[in-house]
Amino acid sequence: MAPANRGKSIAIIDEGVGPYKAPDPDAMRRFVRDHKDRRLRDKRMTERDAISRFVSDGAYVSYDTNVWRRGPSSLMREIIRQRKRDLWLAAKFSAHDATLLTAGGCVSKIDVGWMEVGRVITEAMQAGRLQMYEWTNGALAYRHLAGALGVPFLPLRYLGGTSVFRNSGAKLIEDPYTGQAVCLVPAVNPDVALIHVNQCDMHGNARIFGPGLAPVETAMASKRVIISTEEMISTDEIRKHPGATTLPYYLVDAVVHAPFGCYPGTVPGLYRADLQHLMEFGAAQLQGTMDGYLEKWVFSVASHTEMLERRVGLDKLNLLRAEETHTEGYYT
Amino acid sequence: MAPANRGKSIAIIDEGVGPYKAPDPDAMRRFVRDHKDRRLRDKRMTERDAISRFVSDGAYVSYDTNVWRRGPSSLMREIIRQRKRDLWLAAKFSAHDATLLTAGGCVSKIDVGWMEVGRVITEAMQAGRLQMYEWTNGALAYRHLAGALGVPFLPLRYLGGTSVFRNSGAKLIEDPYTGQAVCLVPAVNPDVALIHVNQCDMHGNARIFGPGLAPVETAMASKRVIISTEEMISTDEIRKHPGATTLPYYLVDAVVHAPFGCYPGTVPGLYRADLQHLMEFGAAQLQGTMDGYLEKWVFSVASHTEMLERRVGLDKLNLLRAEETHTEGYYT
Amino acid sequence: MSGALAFTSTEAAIVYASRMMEEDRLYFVAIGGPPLLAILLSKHLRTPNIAYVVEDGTIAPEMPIPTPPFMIGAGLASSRAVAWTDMNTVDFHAGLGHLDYGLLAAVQVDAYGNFNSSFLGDDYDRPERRFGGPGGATEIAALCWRTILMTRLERRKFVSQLDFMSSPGFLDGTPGARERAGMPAETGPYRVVTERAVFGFDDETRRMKLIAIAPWTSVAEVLGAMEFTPLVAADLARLDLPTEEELAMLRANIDPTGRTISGEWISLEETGGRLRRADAGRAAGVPDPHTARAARRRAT
Amino acid sequence: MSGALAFTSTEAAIVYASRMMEEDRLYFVAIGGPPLLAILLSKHLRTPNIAYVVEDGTIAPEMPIPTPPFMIGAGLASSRAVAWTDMNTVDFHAGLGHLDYGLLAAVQVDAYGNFNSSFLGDDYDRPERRFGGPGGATEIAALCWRTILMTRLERRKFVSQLDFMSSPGFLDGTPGARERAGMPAETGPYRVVTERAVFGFDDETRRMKLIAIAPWTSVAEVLGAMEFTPLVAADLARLDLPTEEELAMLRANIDPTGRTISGEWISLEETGGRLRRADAGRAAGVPDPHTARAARRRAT
Repeated sequence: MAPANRGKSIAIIDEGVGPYKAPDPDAMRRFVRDHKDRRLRDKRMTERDAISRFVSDGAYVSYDTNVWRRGPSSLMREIIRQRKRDLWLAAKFSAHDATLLTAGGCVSKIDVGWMEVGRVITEAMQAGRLQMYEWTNGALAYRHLAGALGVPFLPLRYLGGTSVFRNSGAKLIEDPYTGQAVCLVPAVNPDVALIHVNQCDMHGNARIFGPGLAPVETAMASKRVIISTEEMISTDEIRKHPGATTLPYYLVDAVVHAPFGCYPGTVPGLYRADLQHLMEFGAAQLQGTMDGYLEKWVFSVASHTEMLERRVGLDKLNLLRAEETHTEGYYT
Repeated sequence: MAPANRGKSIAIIDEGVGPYKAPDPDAMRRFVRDHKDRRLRDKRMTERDAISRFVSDGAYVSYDTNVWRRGPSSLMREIIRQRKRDLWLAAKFSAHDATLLTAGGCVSKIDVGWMEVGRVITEAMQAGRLQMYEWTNGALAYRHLAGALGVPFLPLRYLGGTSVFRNSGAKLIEDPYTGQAVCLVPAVNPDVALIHVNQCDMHGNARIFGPGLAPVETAMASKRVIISTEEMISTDEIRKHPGATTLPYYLVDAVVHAPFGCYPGTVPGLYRADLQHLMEFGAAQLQGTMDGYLEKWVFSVASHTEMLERRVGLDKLNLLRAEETHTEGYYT
Repeated sequence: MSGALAFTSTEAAIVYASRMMEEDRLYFVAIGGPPLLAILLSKHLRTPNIAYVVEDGTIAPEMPIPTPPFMIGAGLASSRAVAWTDMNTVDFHAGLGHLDYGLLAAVQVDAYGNFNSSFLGDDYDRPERRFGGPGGATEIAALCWRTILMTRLERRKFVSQLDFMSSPGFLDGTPGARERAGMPAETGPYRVVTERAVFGFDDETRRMKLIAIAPWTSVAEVLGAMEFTPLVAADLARLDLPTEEELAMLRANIDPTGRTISGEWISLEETGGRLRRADAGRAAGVPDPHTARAARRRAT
Repeated sequence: MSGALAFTSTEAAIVYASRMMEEDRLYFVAIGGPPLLAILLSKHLRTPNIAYVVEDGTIAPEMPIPTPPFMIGAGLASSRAVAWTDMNTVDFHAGLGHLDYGLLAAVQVDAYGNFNSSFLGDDYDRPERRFGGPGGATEIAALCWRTILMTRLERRKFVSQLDFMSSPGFLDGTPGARERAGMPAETGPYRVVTERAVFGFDDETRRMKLIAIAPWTSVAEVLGAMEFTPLVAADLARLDLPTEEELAMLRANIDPTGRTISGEWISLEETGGRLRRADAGRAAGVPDPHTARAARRRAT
């Protein structure tokens, strides 16, 4: 049967010229079919195993949220510890996590929405070691949504006319339904997502409490998903409250039990951020002593647990828990 | 600055030829700006006021879910009672609600995914009183998502090649990112959404427990949103558990307190469906006595409350509650 | 001769579909109907670790047995799921390739596994008979890796030309037809299951192929009950009769109300190891003189 | 002469922005920074019923005062919200037209209200100074009905040509420029607020227009602190000094750590009803002989 409208077309008004991770929904599907599991399997492992198995050099890495708040800080330190290289980060409302990974020599590209920027990032760019690609927080979250929907692109109503558009992979087209201009942005399917959660069972059924950036879209869009969790809970508990589940098991590849996994940031309702540590980091960046900072907090300790024991200490940990007095909406 | 790629275009491979409610994101925005409220306002009203104020003849009406499960049955009966006319329904996994509204003479068009179909629908079509437009459950839920995102269309990877596509407003285009064929479906912004929820405060902050079709997308996409709720709760309770909120107040126009609002269907965890009533409905349709059914259950009673009192009775209501023994995940 | 000698056409189809369920796989079904029953039957008899996702957003529930009456309107049907999401979310999971099999019912099916759930007649606006609509079948048939269809074997159901293509099979059967229509690669119909015959699809031509029949019927009878002529596998398999165990589980626990499993009764009689329909006269499709003889040949 | 005589440039900008907040409106802000403080100041002093949505998906929270230190990493900042959603969801709410005002900070702004939050320099890949990036400002500036920008009044900030356009104002100022770029109709920048001047935009030309100045400065001084020349309103308004009440609330409750409100100190002295900067020498922008006289004229 002949198409009713052969020959019609949609005008591309303008296109950005920036490099971007190209979408390939069928490749994502094949990966899911061949490398992910539909059966309930025990996915618990150490941060070392999770990072070495699922984060390879050159990988496109997305995380949620950031080192200041409910972010996978312990997994990021393990990436530095294992000296991963040439990573491409999705910094959708990132913090100084991108700075740490860059200082660790792990990063060569960053899709940026917003992130903490200081000497480390600026110097890496000026030295040509780091390439930034400008997006926005919303556009990056939205590109992850596109990846989560399994489609190659999504339309959106901003970016057009800006320098961000000009340097991006976005396109401005004439909408075939309204005749008005509308932007398209390409889907992104990260090679791996790092997501820190409040509770998770051994299979990867995970619960997140509180507002978030795009944990669901990020997990769905990513080929591999590494969960770090404050608390391990039973699958029976998961099944008793299915409405509380944020991510179902089949999206998840690894479950790392990591109490204080966001340290020095906060997991609201559990522990507050360690402002003293954040100042230590800030000073190290200003004074150009990031190597010393990394040696102390990453390389000189074998694991997250060892860092907590030998560098933070139980008294500090107890203090951070005790001073997070506001638990309403999270655990009460 | 001259576009880098003037003259490029995206091929439209094929287009459906069916009528559909055309998307107009800017019209939706203007409506929201001029007719919806950003302040916390007491929106409680009777079902009569809600329907007479916000459902006009010819309106495109969407609802979630359906008369069998957590649907806005009392609001639908009020639509029939007020003899609304020429409605266009979005039947994304509908039940016999579309049949009831058609039997009541309220409906002239249905976008169908799936719905209960019997004599009433078939005869209305054969008599030319009812026009159906074929979509699918997913495509209708997805068109609501497009409406909720504020964009004119979304791409999806099905419909192409089918008779559904041919008779729809979908388009098959060559994806400018992968070069592969991909479908586009137009957004829908219903004139009014009817959504039955478990709990709601006077401002419209609403909670839904259990799986759903697309309550969030439907509420966001619709110009007017009428909530019927099993239970009224305080805004303080809402603020104590922000993570439990399904819909924020500013999406909502009316809050109708309607215990047993889904009757004869179930609200899981609260009351089971009244199978006896469903058989009465089925028999009325088979025997062509829908007028009698509507007289008994709609026209002869002034309100939902009166129907519950005079047609159902407290004993039956208590029984339906008592026999819904499974509350796990909803209220426990 | 093992197996039951009396069951409904629906029971037989459910049993044959249930035997195809693969352990550890994830299935996508609509809310209620024979496909869901086939999954539940297999889950409780053979494959405890299969999981299913329901169109309403329920992920991997553990519905207790006996199942609740009016499943489609029972909260218990969603109980003990690992997650309660919504329709779009589970469709996205399918679109991402997480859903191995879609299990679906069809009103009409053609030689390429395209099917109709919308209406019968020549005029969409004036249907002779109108059905519920595509439901979620179109997305499930497009986005899951493989689709298993369930229907009755009747001439009016296995047609050369669908009255309406609600959902896609291999479309016109040409290579890449689904991809050209915008569907994901390497997907499509896998099996069509009926009460007395099971079909697959030819890897090249994408045409439906008869791969197994019940012991009480014949190839000729099966072909006689179809408007188009499918390919016939050289190594045609024999479908063992539904067992008493399967039927007992189905009737006592999977559909205790009997509402869904009702259908045409098939009563078989055995004489000297020969199996035939006691009610052959009421057999669906075109009367086929060879039936009894064919069945006898196959049974010996 | 009422009002305080010593405050920081940031405090002044926050106070002036806070006075623009309209009761019962819904605002969209990033997590932390002067815009959020302006909203909190107004909410606690003048407009208890304004609500705001934060980029992280927090809807209409009621943050207690004194506000927590390191707000961006404090759960308390999201407390008593009516809903906790996510970034995409609140962006969609803005896209649907529910968000009246976006309140944003800018590094560089041009005559049409386009602004830069990305970097300073000629080469994107080798920035002289790199900033955090557009954040959510691009979507907020595109999707909210009106945008209010906050920045310092300095020549290097009010530029003829942005080093990089992170977020849109009226683009090139031609009619329909935003719509042609794919943005929603009837949206755009509304005000640009600094420590000593407030700007609007001309309805026809879309060019920035000076509409109010502080009593201790002059039009000439303001224009001297800008690379481009804005229009000047005929009915130029006078910005009352920050009041002791506003500054007390700001310092004690809205930013008790003082981290965000720190900035250049502005100290004023009054002699015979005449108001001038005691530290005029340190005034930003080009030294302007007319300052004192102009201020005197205006103050009398």
